[in-house]
Amino acid sequence: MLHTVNKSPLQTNDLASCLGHLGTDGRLLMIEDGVYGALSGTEATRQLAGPAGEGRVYVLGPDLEARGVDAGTVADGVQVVDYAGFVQLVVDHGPHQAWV
Amino acid sequence: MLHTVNKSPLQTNDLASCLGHLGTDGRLLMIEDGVYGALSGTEATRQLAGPAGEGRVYVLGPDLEARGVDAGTVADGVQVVDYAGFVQLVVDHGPHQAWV
Amino acid sequence: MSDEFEDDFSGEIKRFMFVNRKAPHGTIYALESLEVVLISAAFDQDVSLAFLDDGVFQLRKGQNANVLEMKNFAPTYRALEGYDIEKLYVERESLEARGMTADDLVVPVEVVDRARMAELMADQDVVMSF
Amino acid sequence: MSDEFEDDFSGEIKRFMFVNRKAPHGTIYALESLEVVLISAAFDQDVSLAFLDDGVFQLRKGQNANVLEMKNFAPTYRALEGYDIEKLYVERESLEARGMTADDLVVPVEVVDRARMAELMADQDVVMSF
Amino acid sequence: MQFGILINEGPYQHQASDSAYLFTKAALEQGHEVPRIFFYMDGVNNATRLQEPQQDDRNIVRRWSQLAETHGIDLVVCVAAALRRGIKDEVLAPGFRISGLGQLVEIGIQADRLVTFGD
Amino acid sequence: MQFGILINEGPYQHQASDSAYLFTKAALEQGHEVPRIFFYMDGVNNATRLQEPQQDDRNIVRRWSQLAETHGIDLVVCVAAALRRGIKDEVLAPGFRISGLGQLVEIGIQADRLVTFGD
Repeated sequence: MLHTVNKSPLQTNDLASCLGHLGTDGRLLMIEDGVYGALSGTEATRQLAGPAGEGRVYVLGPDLEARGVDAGTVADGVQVVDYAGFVQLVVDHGPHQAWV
Repeated sequence: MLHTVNKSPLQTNDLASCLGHLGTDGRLLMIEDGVYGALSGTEATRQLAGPAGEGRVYVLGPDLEARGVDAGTVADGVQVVDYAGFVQLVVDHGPHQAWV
Repeated sequence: MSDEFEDDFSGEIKRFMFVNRKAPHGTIYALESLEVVLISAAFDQDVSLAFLDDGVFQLRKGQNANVLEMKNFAPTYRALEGYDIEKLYVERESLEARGMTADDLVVPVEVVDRARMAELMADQDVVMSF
Repeated sequence: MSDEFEDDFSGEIKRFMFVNRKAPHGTIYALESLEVVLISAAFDQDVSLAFLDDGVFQLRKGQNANVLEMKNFAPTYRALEGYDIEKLYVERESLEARGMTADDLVVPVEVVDRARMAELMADQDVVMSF
Repeated sequence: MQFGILINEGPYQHQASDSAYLFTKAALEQGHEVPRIFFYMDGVNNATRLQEPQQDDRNIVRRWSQLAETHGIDLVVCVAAALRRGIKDEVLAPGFRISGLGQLVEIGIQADRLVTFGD
Repeated sequence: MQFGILINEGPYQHQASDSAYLFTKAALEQGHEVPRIFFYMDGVNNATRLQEPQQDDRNIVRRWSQLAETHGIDLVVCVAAALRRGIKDEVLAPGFRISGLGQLVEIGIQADRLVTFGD
């Protein structure tokens, strides 16, 4: 299953709740204001570390760039994808669950 | 200053941030989904305890009733007001700041 | 509460889960989730509802949104059984964080822990999250 | 960016604070806050801006919302000085929680701690919170 | 006392406009004045006369129009926010008018209190 | 692969409808099909032809109409959500039609994936 989170982890509990339900095979893609979860050196970095280390955490590049977060500086293990990559994640790991 | 919080403290950090800026004289009124902050025995109860003990924390009764929270069971020190009470709080303690 | 009926729809059966994570009344999400659930009943799919985080407040007893001049839709959850929608899962950790138990809810539900909820989610064909 | 000008408005001077707590682009709040700030300049009030919580992201350098086909309004904060809007307060604790410092921001600001921010808020006549 | 009201969200989706209505009604009942309500961002969607809620639901737009008529409230819709959302004179409900953001700053200055409802 | 898209928020206020548009465009460019986009709750506000954004801003409604025309996408607006928000046939932009919630469940069944954008 592909989970998307679109809220900042500093403002809501959506990322934390999603991570609690990611299971052993789920993938997480952070989009919109959710991309702040990819900032390194924050509380979110620690929460994400496990699944990120397993290559199961992604962040949407255009949303990073819009917000001035350099794709080269995201937390360890978080993979940057574009919209085509977003589509491919839904194809490969669907169904999709939006943690709105 | 009268501060209002309209989000659940279990879903967002708005209540926590508001409490961090209440100062020594500010009043807090919880409205809409913010009224869940008045549930006793939750994490919010602990956060609110200081200003509630000083009589500076209020919750909007109609929003409690709509959500099935008995006004008699709210956390210690939290005062229940109706819309007329909301208006009076703005009169007595304005300006108003909405922690939207 | 339905806009239409499509009883004659036929096709494959999919596992549909409606995930409810928001408190009622502050936004329309909870009400509109319920509307889709009711419509889905006409399509003979394998429907389940999940309530977690603030979504558990949707099922809280004693709600009376009429005091806000708003629709009081909580009683409608009790009608789901009549539509053969009987899989209602509520997350234990979410209830506990809110000082609630299954006794505080308007309908009988299956209380599951977070790990089990994650398994149930992963087992769906279609997830609509509100 | 303004809809109208009211340079001839005269009256008492109030202390207006615009409180910005939301990240940019995910919602329109940040952009629309800036629109009101620019209009307020024409009214000769005592205007200040507060950035705290995710609001500090509004001032982050290097934003380029054009990649989303959206307006890139961050450079407009640099125009505020030309409107004599010079009181920009940014909360230190909010910056730190996001791994940021004043060097990461598009404009010079006054970094204040939470207690000072609370004092500044309490000292206003009108607060518009976005 | 004079209140200005700012509404930043549309009807039905968020409770903001319900809360603003109940607050305004209570303020008027207590003898206060509400000279102007300003509709900003999605708040402009409170102003369309085309809306037709279900029979058993509240009619949010009509409530505003009636309150404005009874109490002489100036219901102002932000022109830029309205244009980008398709709220124009041709769909405006009674009592609403479209104007600029200056009307918001002005009521902020003139009223004793500005009360904000949003998300 | 066939995608159904669900949009629950209106244009400009939230990024949801922008994200949905960019996702849909990318899916089509990769050779996938998007037979239907369903607009629910405030999402129905994406459908008004009266909207007129500023010159330097994107035109969200027109983008949908053009995408639908080029790729034969069925843009369905929920009737109950639309009625209570004043979205009616008389203000509908090209390519949109108003129908019931059954159209959402149907695309959920028929498509390989349902992708949701909301707040």
